[in-house]
Amino acid sequence: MSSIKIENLYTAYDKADVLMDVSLAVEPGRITCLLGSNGAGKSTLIRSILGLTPPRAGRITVDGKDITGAPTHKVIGDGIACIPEGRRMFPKMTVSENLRLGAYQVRDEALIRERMERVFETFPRLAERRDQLAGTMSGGEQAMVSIGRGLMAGPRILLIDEPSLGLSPLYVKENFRIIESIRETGITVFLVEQNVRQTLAISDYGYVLSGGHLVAQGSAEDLRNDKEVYAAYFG
Amino acid sequence: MKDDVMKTPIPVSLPPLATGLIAVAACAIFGWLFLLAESEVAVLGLVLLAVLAGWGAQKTGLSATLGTAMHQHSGAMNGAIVASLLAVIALLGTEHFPLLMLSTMLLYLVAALGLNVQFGLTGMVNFAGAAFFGIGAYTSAVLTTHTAVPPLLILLAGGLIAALIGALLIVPVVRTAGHYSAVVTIAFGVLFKTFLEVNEVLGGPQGLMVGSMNVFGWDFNNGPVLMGHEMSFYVNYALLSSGLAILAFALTRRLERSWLGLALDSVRLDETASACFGINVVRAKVLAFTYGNILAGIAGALYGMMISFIAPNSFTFSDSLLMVSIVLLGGLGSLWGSALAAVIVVLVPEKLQILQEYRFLLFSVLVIAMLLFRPQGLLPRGVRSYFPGGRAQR
Amino acid sequence: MTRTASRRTVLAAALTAALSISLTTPALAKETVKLGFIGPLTGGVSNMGLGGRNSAELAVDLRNKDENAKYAYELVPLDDECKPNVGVQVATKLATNRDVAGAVTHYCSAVAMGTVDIYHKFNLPIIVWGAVLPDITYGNEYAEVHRVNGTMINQNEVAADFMVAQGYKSWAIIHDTTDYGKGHNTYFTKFLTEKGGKILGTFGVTSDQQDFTAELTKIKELNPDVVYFAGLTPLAVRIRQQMDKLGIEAEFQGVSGMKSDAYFAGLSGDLAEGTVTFLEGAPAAKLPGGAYFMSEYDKAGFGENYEAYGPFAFAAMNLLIDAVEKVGPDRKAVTKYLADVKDHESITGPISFDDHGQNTVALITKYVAQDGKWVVWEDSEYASGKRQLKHK
Amino acid sequence: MDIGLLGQYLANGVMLGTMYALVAVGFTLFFGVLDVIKFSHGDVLMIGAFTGFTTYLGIVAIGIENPWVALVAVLVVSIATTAALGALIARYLVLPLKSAPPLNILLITLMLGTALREGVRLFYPDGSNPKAFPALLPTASLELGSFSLRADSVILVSAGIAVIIGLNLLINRTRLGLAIRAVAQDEETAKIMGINYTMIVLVTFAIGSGAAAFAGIMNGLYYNEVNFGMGLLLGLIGFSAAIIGGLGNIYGAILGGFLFAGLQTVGAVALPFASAYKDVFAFGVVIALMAWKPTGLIAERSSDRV
Repeated sequence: MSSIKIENLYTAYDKADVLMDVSLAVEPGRITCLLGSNGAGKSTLIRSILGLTPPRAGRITVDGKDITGAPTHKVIGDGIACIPEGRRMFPKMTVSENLRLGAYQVRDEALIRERMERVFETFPRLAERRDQLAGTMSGGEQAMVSIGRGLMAGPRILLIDEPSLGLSPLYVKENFRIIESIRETGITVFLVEQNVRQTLAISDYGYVLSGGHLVAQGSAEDLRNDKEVYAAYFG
Repeated sequence: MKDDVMKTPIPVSLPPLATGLIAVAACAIFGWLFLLAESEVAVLGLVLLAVLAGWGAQKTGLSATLGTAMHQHSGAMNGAIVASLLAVIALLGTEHFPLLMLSTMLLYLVAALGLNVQFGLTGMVNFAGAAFFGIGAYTSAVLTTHTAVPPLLILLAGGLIAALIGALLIVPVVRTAGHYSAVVTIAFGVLFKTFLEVNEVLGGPQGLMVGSMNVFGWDFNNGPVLMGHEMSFYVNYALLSSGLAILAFALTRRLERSWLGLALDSVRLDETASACFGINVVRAKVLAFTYGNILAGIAGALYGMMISFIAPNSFTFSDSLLMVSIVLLGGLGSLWGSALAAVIVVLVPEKLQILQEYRFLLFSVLVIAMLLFRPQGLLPRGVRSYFPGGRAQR
Repeated sequence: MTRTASRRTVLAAALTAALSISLTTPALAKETVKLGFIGPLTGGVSNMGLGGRNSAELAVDLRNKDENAKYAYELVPLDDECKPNVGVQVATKLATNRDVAGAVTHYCSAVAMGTVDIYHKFNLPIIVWGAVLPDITYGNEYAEVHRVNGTMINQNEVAADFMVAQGYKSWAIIHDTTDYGKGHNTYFTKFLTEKGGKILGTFGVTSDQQDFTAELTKIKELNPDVVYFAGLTPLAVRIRQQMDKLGIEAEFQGVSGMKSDAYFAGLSGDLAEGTVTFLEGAPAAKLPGGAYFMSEYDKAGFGENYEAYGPFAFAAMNLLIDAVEKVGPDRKAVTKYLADVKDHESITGPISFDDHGQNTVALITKYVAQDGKWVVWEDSEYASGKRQLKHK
Repeated sequence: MDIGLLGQYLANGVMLGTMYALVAVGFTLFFGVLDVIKFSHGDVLMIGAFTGFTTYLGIVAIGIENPWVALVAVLVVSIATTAALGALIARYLVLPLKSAPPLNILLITLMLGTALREGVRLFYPDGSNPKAFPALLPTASLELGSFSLRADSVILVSAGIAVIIGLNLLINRTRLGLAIRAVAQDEETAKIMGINYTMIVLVTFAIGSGAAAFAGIMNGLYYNEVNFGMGLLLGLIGFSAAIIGGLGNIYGAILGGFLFAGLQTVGAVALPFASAYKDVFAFGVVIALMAWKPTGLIAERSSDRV
């Protein structure tokens, strides 16, 4: 069981701070969500954790180990995986190659094969299309590949960035169901979303980010019922 | 050769205009000294001084003040720059060689301004700058020797022919982008030089004589007599090159700040989006490509007359690269940057003559260092500003 | 300190930005006279330029060591990159420097063609040390322009004569498309046709070309007795090498531009053996001054070979210094002195200038490659009949 | 023209095409992973050839005569040195300029090419003159009428094609190749997959430069001559070949290389005008091809790299 702890994080692009004094904790074995509108700094937070945009100040620890500003491949090596915003397929690679890349740091070929089979069990559609180029698939199918790819690494912590973006309601629902099931396998989930209702429905704890500041937090249930927060941020 | 190459710390309390004028004067004096510098000690000292001054100007905020001066008092500043250019020419007066270098620099600047519209504004690469320059020079060689076309018209003809031959490339250049169009122009550059060498009609590898510039019976190859003193005949060329450079500069600035410039900028940034806004991308590209080639052709035509002898060897791929380096070193799209870089690219290898065979090694190392330390160019282009009527300010 | 050493110092100084370098020679009572040298010090033909520069430098250094010399001489070496526009620049620089009394200039003909006007305009007496195009001296009436080496006319006339006399009938010509290669092609074709030789094909190649198999395959089909190449050593090496690759058995004949030791250094095995080439001037080694030049050049420890035209640069510089010694560092006087040069002894044979400043005693020496050296034809085992040139 | 000669032209063209393709593949690799054109590629090739030549001199100096031993030593030392040089270039000149305008990388590598060339010319003993590269391969030849085929040419072409196939397998069949392709298609997502981006870029540059060294040695063994300027035109042609084939595509590079060789051969022998026009012809066709297929013969689709 693993956790992420973020303390007093500041992150900037060029000279403008995007995240200001953000502190939060992702508790082990649970789904923690981060809500906020477009431009609130949600993706920047993910990028900071992953080391894609190293923070200017503050501290990020995973199970007590400081990973602040570590290069991305080291962070991934610490048992974190990410399902990036917009799915980000490798368009000129087949579905299997995309999945294979999800387990890039895994050296055990048998283990990789085993995990791939599990992904194909979860998403039978992908099994049929394993040799199709990812770039030629529909948005929903790509979302499956993306989630499957995230699971291939066998992560302890999974960061999921806006899984519902640009998907039809049917797929969104399906995705949330799968995310919920991921928790059941013991993986800690940090879910970043704009879709408040459905996110809070599956989360255990939530944070609200606005303009780079953390403005509210609480158990999912509390947030669901907090009229003020609702009115102010999710109007 | 202005703005940034500043020296002497000036109390920040001076108003921007005064600072700016002093800076221009200091640059003029510096330029004059540098053109005259002969010994390795003097050259090295001046280079160090310029580097220190540039660094100091950044540190003390002087360059910002200069920016303000250019911004708020553009009329006065531009006037001062033109005046100091003329002053330098007058001061050099009888010094043939420095005047020749100054004129060369100015003509390279004209060509580089053209390339800047292609590269910096529109984002079209052109690695055949020297070829278009050469087309201009060959045009003036043919026209001065075989016809009686007035030389001033020949300059225009040089630009026109460069544009016409450039038109052959328009289809591939407009259709391709990035590295693909780089290869089109590189191929053209190599083809042009090889063609000239193989072909006998245009003098072959031997080259051609070029007649001199002549304006209304005033032969440029005779030194003008000023108050009883005979000046170098290169004064003529320096003056005409200055005029050409100022004209090209003003025109390019005007273009940059017009709606057209905005259109070119948007084509560079995103062709698809520009097309959505109703910008005719093809027309914008054709225009920028042609404009650049015309400037290169005109500059080449005058250069040919000044040098008076041209051969294919003078217009090789590596000469095109020199022009590209001017644009990139100065900063893409930055006109003053091109001016500063023209000084460096034309003058520094010449001043390195004291190093004889080692000079290109050192020059290339210098350029590498400059690119590493100032990747955006020496004087990066500021955020574009559009002013109706194209007047001033930055 | 030798010039080479001082150049290195300058480089080091520039790199470390140390300002305190002393280039001043120990105080001499003599007046210092500056003499120019221009040649290609960078780029593809820089080996020639550097060889010429070193030789000119040697002439100056040797004279400075001479107690009896009236003046102290200082060399002003400049790089023309083998480009006419750069040549015009540096020629202007040199010619407008009033301290320069005269100069030894240019290896590349196109550059020399572009600069002669400048020398005339500024009255700088110059002696061309390597460019071979006839028009440089014959295309104008400039008193300032002289040349110690012969033109490509002389060379090719001798070459055509000699080769026809060896019994060859048919030729294939490869020339590079520079002025040098094209010029040689023109004159050789002219003389050869006059003397009854047959040219089966002419191929122009660019001066940086690597692969000649296409041209050579065609030549193989034409099956000539001789492959004539007009161009410089690097290309000559490649062509000779690739002739062997394709199994072409023809004799290989070259021009002055490939009479360089680099020809042997560049060719493996005995491929070079039997190649013939021609060079203006007497063979340096055979003249008393020539042996002296060679040993002094070795002693000076230059990094580069003096190459085919180094001796001319040396001879030209010596002639120029002699002129200054005689009439003083005055350009007009030097020009006048040079106009009357007759039978002036030099390491390349006697120098006599005609009305156009062209050295008329354009002696042409024939060379053949024998055991990894260029041997004067008359001294070779080929001439004595011990070895045979290639006959199909 | 008889069949023998035709065969000869074909053999020449294949040889030339293989060399061009090897250079073009390097361009394509660099462009693939980093979207950059490394213009010093031709001069890196020259460095590879000179390193090989120097190694040979060293081998001879310590008294080893066996040509095969010498050949292996030459290849190993030169490829290793050049690969390291390629990685250094990527690390210190290319990666730092990633955020600058892409043309700057082109300029900085061009300048580096000049520096390398000038460096060899000035500091290698007698560097301004050509050097005789040893013939380490058997030179037995097969004569069929006017067609002569030498063993060394056959070995060289086979080795060159083997290297190209090997590179292709490396890219398409190995874990490293997977990572290279991932970086080429989407740098950031590749990082998220846990790929060490910098390492992959350096390795790719090392591979491409190693291939250039191989081409340089091949050039030396075939022409038996190396010189400081050999990389300039080869680089230019390799670049053009990579472009006409379609950048970022190994098959495109191969196609482009052979096409360019074909154009030159045709230009030199089969056209009615003087052979000196062959480069005018070849580059003219390149321009026409670009007008017809603006993204190369094997077009680069949306993000079709490597």
